[in-house]
Amino acid sequence: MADLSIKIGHTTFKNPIFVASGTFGYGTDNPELVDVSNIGAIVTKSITLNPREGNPPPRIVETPSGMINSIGLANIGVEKYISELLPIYEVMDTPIIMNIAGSSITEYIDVMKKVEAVSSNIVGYEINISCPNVKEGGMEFGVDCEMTEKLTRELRNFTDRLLIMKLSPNVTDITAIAKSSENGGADAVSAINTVVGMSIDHKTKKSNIYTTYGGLSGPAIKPVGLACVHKVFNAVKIPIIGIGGMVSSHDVIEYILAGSCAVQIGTANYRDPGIAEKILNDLNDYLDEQNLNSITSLIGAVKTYV
Amino acid sequence: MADLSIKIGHTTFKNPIFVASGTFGYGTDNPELVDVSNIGAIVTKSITLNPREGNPPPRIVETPSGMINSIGLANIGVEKYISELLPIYEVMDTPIIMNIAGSSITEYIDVMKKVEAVSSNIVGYEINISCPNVKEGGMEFGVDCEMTEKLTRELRNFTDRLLIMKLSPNVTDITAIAKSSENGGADAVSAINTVVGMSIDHKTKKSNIYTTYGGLSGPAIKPVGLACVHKVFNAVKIPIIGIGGMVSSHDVIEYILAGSCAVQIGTANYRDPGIAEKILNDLNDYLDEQNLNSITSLIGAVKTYV
Amino acid sequence: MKIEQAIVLRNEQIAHGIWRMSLVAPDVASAYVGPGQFISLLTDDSWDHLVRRPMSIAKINEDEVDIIYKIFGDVTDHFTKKCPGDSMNILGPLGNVFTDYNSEFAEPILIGGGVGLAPILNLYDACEKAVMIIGARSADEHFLNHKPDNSVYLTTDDGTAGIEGNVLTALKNMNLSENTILFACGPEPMLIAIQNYADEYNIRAQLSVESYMGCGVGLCQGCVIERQNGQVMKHSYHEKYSLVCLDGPVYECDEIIFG
Amino acid sequence: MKIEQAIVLRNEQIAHGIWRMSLVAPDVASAYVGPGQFISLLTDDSWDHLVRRPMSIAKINEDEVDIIYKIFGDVTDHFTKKCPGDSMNILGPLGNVFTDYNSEFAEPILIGGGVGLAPILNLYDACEKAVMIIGARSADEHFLNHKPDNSVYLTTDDGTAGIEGNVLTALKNMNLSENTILFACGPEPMLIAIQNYADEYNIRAQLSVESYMGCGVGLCQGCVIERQNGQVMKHSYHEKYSLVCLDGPVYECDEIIFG
Ligand SMILES: Cc1cc2nc3c(=O)[nH]c(=O)nc-3n(C[C@H](O)[C@H](O)[C@H](O)COP(=O)(O)OP(=O)(O)OC[C@H]3O[C@@H](n4cnc5c(N)ncnc54)[C@H](O)[C@@H]3O)c2cc1C
Ligand SMILES: Cc1cc2nc3c(=O)[nH]c(=O)nc-3n(C[C@H](O)[C@H](O)[C@H](O)COP(=O)(O)OP(=O)(O)OC[C@H]3O[C@@H](n4cnc5c(N)ncnc54)[C@H](O)[C@@H]3O)c2cc1C
Ligand SMILES: Cc1cc2nc3c(=O)[nH]c(=O)nc-3n(C[C@H](O)[C@H](O)[C@H](O)COP(=O)(O)O)c2cc1C
Ligand SMILES: Cc1cc2nc3c(=O)[nH]c(=O)nc-3n(C[C@H](O)[C@H](O)[C@H](O)COP(=O)(O)O)c2cc1C
Ligand code: FES
Ligand code: FES
Repeated sequence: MADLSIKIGHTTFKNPIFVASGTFGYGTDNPELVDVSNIGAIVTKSITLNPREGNPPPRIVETPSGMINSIGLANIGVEKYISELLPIYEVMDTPIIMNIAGSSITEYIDVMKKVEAVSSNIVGYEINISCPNVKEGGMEFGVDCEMTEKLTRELRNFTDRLLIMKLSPNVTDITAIAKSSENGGADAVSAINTVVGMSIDHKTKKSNIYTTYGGLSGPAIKPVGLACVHKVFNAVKIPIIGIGGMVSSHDVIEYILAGSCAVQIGTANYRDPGIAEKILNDLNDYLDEQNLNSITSLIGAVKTYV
Repeated sequence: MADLSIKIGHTTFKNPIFVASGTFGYGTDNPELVDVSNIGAIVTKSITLNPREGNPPPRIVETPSGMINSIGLANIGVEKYISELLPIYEVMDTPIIMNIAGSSITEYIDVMKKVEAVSSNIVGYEINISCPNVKEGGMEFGVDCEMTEKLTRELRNFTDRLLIMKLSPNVTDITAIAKSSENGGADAVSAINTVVGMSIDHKTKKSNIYTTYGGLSGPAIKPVGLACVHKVFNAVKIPIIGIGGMVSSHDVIEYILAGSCAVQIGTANYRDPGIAEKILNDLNDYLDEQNLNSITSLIGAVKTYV
Repeated sequence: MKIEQAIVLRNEQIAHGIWRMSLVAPDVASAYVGPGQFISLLTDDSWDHLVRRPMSIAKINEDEVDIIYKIFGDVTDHFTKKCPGDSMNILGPLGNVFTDYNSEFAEPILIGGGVGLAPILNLYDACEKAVMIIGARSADEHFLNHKPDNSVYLTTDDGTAGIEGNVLTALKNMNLSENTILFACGPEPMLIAIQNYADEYNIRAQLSVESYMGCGVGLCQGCVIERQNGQVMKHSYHEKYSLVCLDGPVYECDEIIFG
Repeated sequence: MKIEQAIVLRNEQIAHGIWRMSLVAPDVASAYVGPGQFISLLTDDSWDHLVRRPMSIAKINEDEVDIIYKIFGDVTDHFTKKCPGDSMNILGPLGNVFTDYNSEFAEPILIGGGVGLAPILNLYDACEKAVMIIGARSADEHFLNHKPDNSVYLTTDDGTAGIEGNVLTALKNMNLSENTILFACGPEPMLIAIQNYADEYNIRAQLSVESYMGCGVGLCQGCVIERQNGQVMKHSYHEKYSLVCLDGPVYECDEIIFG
């Protein structure tokens, strides 16, 4: 059996199959359908300084091979995260990456400081600078190189744990934001967050999403995610965590070939909360068939023509 | 029967169903499967100053609910367009919109000047500033407001026919480019061109596209196109021609509700070169059922919550 | 909660645009708790329609699970193509249940509108005694018979079967007591009317509501409905909203606010 | 060129991973020109797989069109699920044809590798006389019999049927004359080997090639193959490339360059 472990910064994960923020709750539900201890890491739903009620419904709609969501960063807030969830994570076998969202540099810092102030076993932070559904989603950071670099640098001061910047595809040049994250001291970047989209009901003539625009996810965006990962891979030296439309081990292999050292399964969890485990098993079989000891040799190994 | 005619600038079209550049050749083929005289307008394949061989294969690959292409603006060049095609267009019933691509402002101008210098019945120009597959695809214009405005203004000097700027979704803010087009004097904008994407064959580990990145089209990008059209509709006063992933009259109605006054059918033509005609008939039936005399009242009429 | 490749046993049109499908689904059936619960289905392996479609359980019989569905769009249209022996990927049982329908003194009135009758039929089977009102636009959408003697009342908007009018028309003609409990499922306007009626006459009512669901299991936070009366927060991340997939689909009528 | 809802008449596995489907398609059949042409298919209305799949015509019999296909990925896998009576949306006939196989003195040798045998079988039916070589990896991928006396030769890489080796092994053992014309379809490495062989021995050869097709009708410019010998430009927009869907799939072997 292949060694599926991977290293990001100074943190080692038992395997590269993570679940994406917002698609697996806080990682404490669904015990029946999945053995979470098999998952490489759980990235928890974005946490903000204060609890957020999120956007009014409708929040979700299906689109061709995808879906749009506009949850609006509904979350329990950092205080409850600390008091209710950190103790549970303490006794869980799965590494937890805490995703943080904010509307100002101070807010991101405040959340992180509160968590750093208490003892916990979370392995790192993913910084959401790319939520397209709310004003406070950090998108003003995600589209601006200077802001991204500044935010990264500030946060770096407050933690020695993994610091991962989560990039938006809704920019002219994602590599610029990736470089700013690297310059600011991030250990890794993750890409991509959702693509801005809209859906209309031709019968009722109504928007299918309360906030008009929402975030497109699912297989429809796999080509976009692959392109982003491959471009970023050629632009920065830090590891990349690939995200976007993966539903099978084949998709995961494509993301690794494009340059990901780990991946996050998102929307696919909604169909089958146990899918990450299945993908992991299939990836294992694949490596065995290919006589590979690890995925390392596959990272960024896509053969391009030019 | 409803009056399907629409007006863009001072040009009236018999109906709003056009076919998109690059997906219907030069409009002179496929007589068997489609009666082109029923189509609102044919936007012809991008023409450059010199003939272009295009990119080496593989040029096309399917993706979930979409496809990626990297044809690389293969085209016969403006001289042949003038000598071989304009005479045919003279005797065709369908309005022709000539799509022009270039790598410098001078090149766009040269192509337009050559066409303006001869007599022809083409109704206007669509300016491709958004081809993601070739260096010379005009993307440096399509992502830059000043360049877009300058290019539009220059071209405006050389023609009284319709001048339509074709926008790219691969930018941080499509409304800015739309406004630049409007300021430069464009009669309309069309949106969207393809979304940058990548595809990898997990079996061979090879890129499925010669140029690594290509343009994603088809139903997968419909939500992206709708969001772009709706945003641009709220940003400019000139008409918008919607493009992206339409395969049925329902999709067309959605694009009209989002703010399009006409639409272009692209990838769907590859499945069925007669699809534009079928969509047109269905649109007609829809208007009759809804007791509408024209589509005018539907343009931008989507009911949003906020 | 299980994911299972269920096998289609029967799949037939039972009224105009309305179908009934029986599935052999031992895992899901054995985890079933009671009327009100639903399952969430895929037609096939394709990711074209990636979101599951929630459907109320209309009947459970040993390892058989029945749904009653209306052709609404692409996926329900695909459902009609399924033949006995075909498989369907289902997730369930999901959601909470109707309560107190068999408690002492309870006088349950069951109200179903459109395909909202699926969970109502299931509940009817579980009730020791009950009055049932089923509404539709016209006779061809009904597959039950109007039997006032058996306390089964049909209504049609056009009067082609049963009582002319809607379910409220029928309800208003009934004698209600303080032990009456309404159990209703159907289109939102009907539920709102019942909510108002129950409020006005101070009757208890349990409503089974619909909401667009991304996952059905609490992961996406997509299926929210607004709460009222400061009910305790359960699964949603904030007290303003409740998750229909976990806290619902059945609510006391004063627990929620329709959008 | 027609688009037609063809009806499946038969759909059976004929060898390991290889299926044959017979379609009733009167429109397409009546527009058929000759061996070498292909059709392009959809499995259903879903836009999940939006690009049609090209398949060579393996046989035409009145209004019946046969294809022989290998399970390659999702769509060909879906093909296997089709039952008699189901419909398939097909576009065709497309492409050009093999030529001169029945001209005076011609001594055709037909070579098919893998599912490349589909157009070769069709051509074989049309030939007044011909030698045919069919190659596969092993016996279980063959559905014909090795009959040297009838000039039908099989090859297998592993020697489990017919001649051990590949189609080139068989070809090299044949007596070729200046009237020999090779007609070949199969995997690219096989076609390249035949191209080289024909070049070396100065034999005429017609190759049916594959290319990823977006439309099959000249609209997308996706299916290009590089030309050689300055052949006139036909449908592609530039003389460097040829469109396999219109100018091909059959080329004289000195017309094209494999990538
Ligand atoms: C708890 C619950 C129980 C239900 N029980 C039944 C039932 O017993 N019988 C029945 O016919 N219908 C039931 N529905 C509604 C059913 O889910 C929709 O009719 C079905 O999803 C339509 O799918 P479609 O692809 O055919 O239509 P589409 O074209 O996808 O959509 C038509 C409408 O269906 C609804 N819908 C689509 N997807 C979802 C989704 N994932 N979640 C919720 N709603 C959706 C939306 O309102 C949409 O506008 C129930 C819904 C819920 C939430
Ligand atoms: C002119 C022509 C004739 C053909 N005749 C036959 C035949 O008689 N029998 C047969 O089994 N196969 C034939 N093929 C190949 C056949 O088209 C592919 O095997 C089929 O498309 C695979 O589809 P899939 O979804 O199962 O596999 P996928 O998973 O989509 O792809 C597997 C491989 O199939 C090929 N392919 C996929 N889509 C296309 C497309 N639109 N155009 C061309 N190639 C594609 C690609 O090489 C791809 O890598 C022919 C191809 C061409 C161009
Ligand atoms: C319903 C939903 C909620 C999401 N919430 C968050 C979130 O809170 N924070 C975040 O960083 N990303 C969030 N995402 C984005 C995902 O983590 C992921 O980046 C995206 O969905 C693309 O991956 P996928 O195509 O596999 O779903 C959310 C996605 C969905 C569909
Ligand atoms: C194969 C292919 C070639 C294209 N060529 C051009 C082109 O030459 N010029 C151009 O402006 N757009 C070109 N496009 C973009 C289309 O005109 C259209 O903007 C895009 O495909 C989105 O619409 P769709 O999803 O309906 O295809 C091309 C698209 C495809 C798929
Ligand atoms: S449907 Fe996903 S949380 Fe309820
Ligand atoms: S397949 Fe589209 S041009 Fe040949």
